Amino acid sequence: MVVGDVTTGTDVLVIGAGPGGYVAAIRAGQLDLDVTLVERDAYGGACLNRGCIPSKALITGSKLAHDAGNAEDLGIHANPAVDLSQMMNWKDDVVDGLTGGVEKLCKANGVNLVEGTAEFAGENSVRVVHGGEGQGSESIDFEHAIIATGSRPIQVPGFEFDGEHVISAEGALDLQTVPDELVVVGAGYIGMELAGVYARLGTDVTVIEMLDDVLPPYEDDVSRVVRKHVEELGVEFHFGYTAEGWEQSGDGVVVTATPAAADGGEAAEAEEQEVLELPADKVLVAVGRQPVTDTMSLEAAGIETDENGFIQTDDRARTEKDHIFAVGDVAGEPMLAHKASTEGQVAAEVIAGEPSAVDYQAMPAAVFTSPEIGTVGLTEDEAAEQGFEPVTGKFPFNASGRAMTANETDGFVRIVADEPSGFVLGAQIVGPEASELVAELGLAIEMGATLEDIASTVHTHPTLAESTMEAAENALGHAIHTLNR
Amino acid sequence: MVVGDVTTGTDVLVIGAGPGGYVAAIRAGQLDLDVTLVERDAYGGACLNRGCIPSKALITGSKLAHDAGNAEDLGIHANPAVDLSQMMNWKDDVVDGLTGGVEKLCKANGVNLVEGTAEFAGENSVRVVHGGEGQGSESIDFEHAIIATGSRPIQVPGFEFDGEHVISAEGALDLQTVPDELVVVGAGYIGMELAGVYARLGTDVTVIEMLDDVLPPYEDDVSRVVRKHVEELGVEFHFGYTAEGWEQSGDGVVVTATPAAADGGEAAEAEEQEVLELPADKVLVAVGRQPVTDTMSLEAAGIETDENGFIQTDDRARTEKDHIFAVGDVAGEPMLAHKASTEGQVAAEVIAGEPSAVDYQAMPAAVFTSPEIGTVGLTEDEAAEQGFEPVTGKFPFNASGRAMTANETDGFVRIVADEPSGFVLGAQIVGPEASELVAELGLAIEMGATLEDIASTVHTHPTLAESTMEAAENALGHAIHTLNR
Amino acid sequence: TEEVETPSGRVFAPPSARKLARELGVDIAEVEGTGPSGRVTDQDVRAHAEGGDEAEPEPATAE
Ligand SMILES: Cc1cc2nc3c(=O)[nH]c(=O)nc-3n(C[C@H](O)[C@H](O)[C@H](O)COP(=O)(O)OP(=O)(O)OC[C@H]3O[C@@H](n4cnc5c(N)ncnc54)[C@H](O)[C@@H]3O)c2cc1C
Ligand SMILES: Cc1cc2nc3c(=O)[nH]c(=O)nc-3n(C[C@H](O)[C@H](O)[C@H](O)COP(=O)(O)OP(=O)(O)OC[C@H]3O[C@@H](n4cnc5c(N)ncnc54)[C@H](O)[C@@H]3O)c2cc1C
Repeated sequence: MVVGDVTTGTDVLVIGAGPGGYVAAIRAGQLDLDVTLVERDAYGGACLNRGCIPSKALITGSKLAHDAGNAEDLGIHANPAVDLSQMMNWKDDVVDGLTGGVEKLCKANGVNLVEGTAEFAGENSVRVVHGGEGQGSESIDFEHAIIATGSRPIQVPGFEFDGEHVISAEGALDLQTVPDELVVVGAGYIGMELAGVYARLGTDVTVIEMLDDVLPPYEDDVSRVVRKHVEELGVEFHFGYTAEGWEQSGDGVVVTATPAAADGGEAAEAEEQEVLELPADKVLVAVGRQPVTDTMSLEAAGIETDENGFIQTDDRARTEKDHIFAVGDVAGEPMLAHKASTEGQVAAEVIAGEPSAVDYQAMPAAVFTSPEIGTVGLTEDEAAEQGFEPVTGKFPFNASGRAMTANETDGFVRIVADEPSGFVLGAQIVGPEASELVAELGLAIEMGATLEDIASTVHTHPTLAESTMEAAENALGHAIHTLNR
Repeated sequence: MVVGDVTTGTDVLVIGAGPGGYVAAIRAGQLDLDVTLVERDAYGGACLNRGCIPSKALITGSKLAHDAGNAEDLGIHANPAVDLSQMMNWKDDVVDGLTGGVEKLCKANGVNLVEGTAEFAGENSVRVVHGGEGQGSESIDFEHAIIATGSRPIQVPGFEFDGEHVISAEGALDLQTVPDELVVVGAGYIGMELAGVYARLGTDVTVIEMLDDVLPPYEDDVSRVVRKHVEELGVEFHFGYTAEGWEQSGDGVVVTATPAAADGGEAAEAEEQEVLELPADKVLVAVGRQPVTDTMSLEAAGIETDENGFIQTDDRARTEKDHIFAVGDVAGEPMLAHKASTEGQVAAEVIAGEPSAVDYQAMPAAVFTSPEIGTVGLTEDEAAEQGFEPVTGKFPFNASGRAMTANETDGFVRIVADEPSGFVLGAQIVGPEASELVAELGLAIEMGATLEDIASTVHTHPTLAESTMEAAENALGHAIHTLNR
Repeated sequence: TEEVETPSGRVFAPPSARKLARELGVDIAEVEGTGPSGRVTDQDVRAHAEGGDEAEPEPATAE
């Protein structure tokens, strides 16, 4: 059936159904706005289909297999065999369950769903181009638009993704057999999470990183804990090296890496200054993500991107055009799903006339390595830079009864507070369930809680969360289960 | 060497080195009080030696073995063999590490450690009776005393613990081989945690419970989730039955159980009204714990116990004698380690002249079944009884992306709040990491946070803690990932 | 600020404010809260202790 050109109208047009867009659309529906959500690919965006969710599923699976195979100390003798394609099927089921759920929730909240690519045709209309042949095209006039087109992986010159030899995270989340050898370019959080997955499944993983450490945004004592673990899994690192190119060799590849420019610093000195030739089955490139602004004829809406390619927004998630909003990865750092959802909610609420704003005190972040990292708010240095008089309190998990019984004792909880007022400003956690533990500290920061408040809150024994209380007590100089400095 | 009678003096005498006593002693030391801690058995008390810690270690071990052996869905094929005595060695190492740590922390904080049984000789002195022969005895005069003598398991008539056929939790935490069959008397939290441990290790477990459900203190929809799981592990329940007696049979036992009195209610009707004869290797009796008040000649201090055998205290942890304090299990329900430690800190601080009081708004509790339970504050019914206008919000873990990727989707987070004010009053969580998740809600309750505060706090994606935020949003009528009632 | 009656005399105040009240010898149940939904803050406790509680001035107590 050939459908001719149709024009419809909507109050709120949302472009992109990732955690920014679908949350905006659902909230708009809840607020009784007439809302249309256009998605060109898959409901749930990068996060549900090729990001947060599939990666966490494989982390669970690979960890269970690895832990069970390495628990002789605990009296557990097992030699688990992993059928990776079966694990991928399970992962796919999880993804399908969630993306199907997103579609249902959208419909239940009255969101009109349109499949296709939305391209601005002017400041108040888009054309939706359908992928399929002969489906005609559709024009939608809108009062308000929310751009939530997300991000895609950065391509390194010479390493175009071919899904075969050179893969992105998306490819790595869909391998059907465990590679013998894998080269990973980039030691950021995505690279480290996936290096961990395959190392636990038995792959020989080699990581090439231009800088001199893993997880550059984190403080040294945090990233060190993760690096130690990943190294213990047998992952080999080459810091201060740039991936230069690759060649096919048999079924696999050989990746060439050269010492990075002088600013590789320490690392460049420490390592032998030679060109590396690294053979592998595949090379995974995970050097970062860039905003997607080239799919929707942005210029037709009269919106420009900033020097980093992001769409700039104010604290109401508004672009330079008052009626057009942008949320999520396309609207700037940090490129995190919950940041996208938060902004999505704000955009919908502002359109509905509510007094909402993006005014969180602290944006938490997690890395699902083993052990995990969870951070929120300010580091000690950042607090000092902002003019606070920071005091910190720390509690190591090797003094935690719960961590010992969970057989995961590496890492610590650190709380950063302002000494004169006692207000909690930030926390850095590395260790078991760090991603969950950080929630209490996020609430503490938002509530304006003091160290005293956390220290006086009864925490269940035996839990990892007691470590948070102990860190607060340590900052106050009277921790029970650790010596106070 | 024979030591004669010696009399020494101390500011603060602490009797019992469990989580109540050792924490009181450490805090007293930190406050520069001259403090002496007397322990007759092992540092760390019931909790570290035969309670919280060893049980959680075995829960970790048995869960890892069981999960790895039941993960074909995830593509993991393993048939783990468990060497229980090796697992017990690991558990013992964990316990030794922690009890050794307690001893060190006491010393580092200037606490004088005395081994022996402290018996009051008057209102201001104790005699310490040493276990060993020819060690003489010691008298200690004190200004203040803190009684922290804890609790012991209740013995059921006809089921005297013999460590061989009839065992307590302590015995169950030290078996060297996995029993083929185990009868558990009592479906409280200790019985359920241990039934789970052995069921996961392959034991056929049968539970006899007088009442008509598991985990009586919990709401039905909470305990139901746990019961379903335990039943799926193959545990068989006989509700409305009383354990009557046992006989030896070969190396094992046969336990007789008879229908409980009419007030067994429903359960008594539902089950066949017959006498049960249950064969097993051993019978574990876990019907509750009772305060220890018979080891220290309490009457010599002029202190009486209440009708339940507890020592009554006020909100400063003071007994009827102003200079004598009581903390922990011996001072009343809830008999929980963190309640003991909280009271221990208060007692020490009050003695030091600080304005401390036992004034928490909410005492969290956790059950480490699979899935876990974590609760804090009021249930909906309790809130209504106290005159609030409760509103609840719920989020099921089967709608949580993190729970799905962790392959643990049973259970929910429920938040109870006061509708007019929005203040969070309580939470009931059953599901993965419930014991940890409850920490954020404990802080919320102490801080006087509202539903809006929790809903507006950015929670990391993908985490289980997002479910807390969604439950708050559900109570407010605008959850994103679940339909609002 | 809107006043909310809380049943069973329960006071909604963070632990730090409750502790401050004990330190200053203030019965926190008598302090009027100015925080959200009537939550009692540190400042409310201090104001009450100094008799500066505007809504309900306290007679200065002899030291
Ligand atoms: C491997 C990996 C792991 C990750 N793990 C985490 C994690 O644990 N936690 C976390 O917070 N974040 C994680 N992230 C980041 C997270 O995925 C993103 O921050 C998040 O997806 C951003 O959401 P978004 O809605 O802005 O964009 P996206 O999720 O990228 O969605 C954008 C959507 O817009 C659609 N689209 C684009 N252009 C158009 C158009 N013109 N018309 C119609 N549709 C269009 C796309 O098809 C896409 O579906 C991870 C990312 C990766 C790659
Ligand atoms: C199997 C099991 C699992 C449990 N799990 C949990 C859990 O997960 N979380 C939780 O919060 N609680 C748990 N509990 C309960 C917890 O162990 C107790 O609440 C806690 O130990 C109470 O601490 P306490 O200091 O009051 O007493 P105890 O820990 O009982 O310590 C009392 C100490 O006093 C000593 N003593 C007694 N009389 C004298 C005397 N006259 N002179 C000198 N010393 C004396 C004893 O030897 C003992 O060491 C569990 C209990 C059991 C049995």
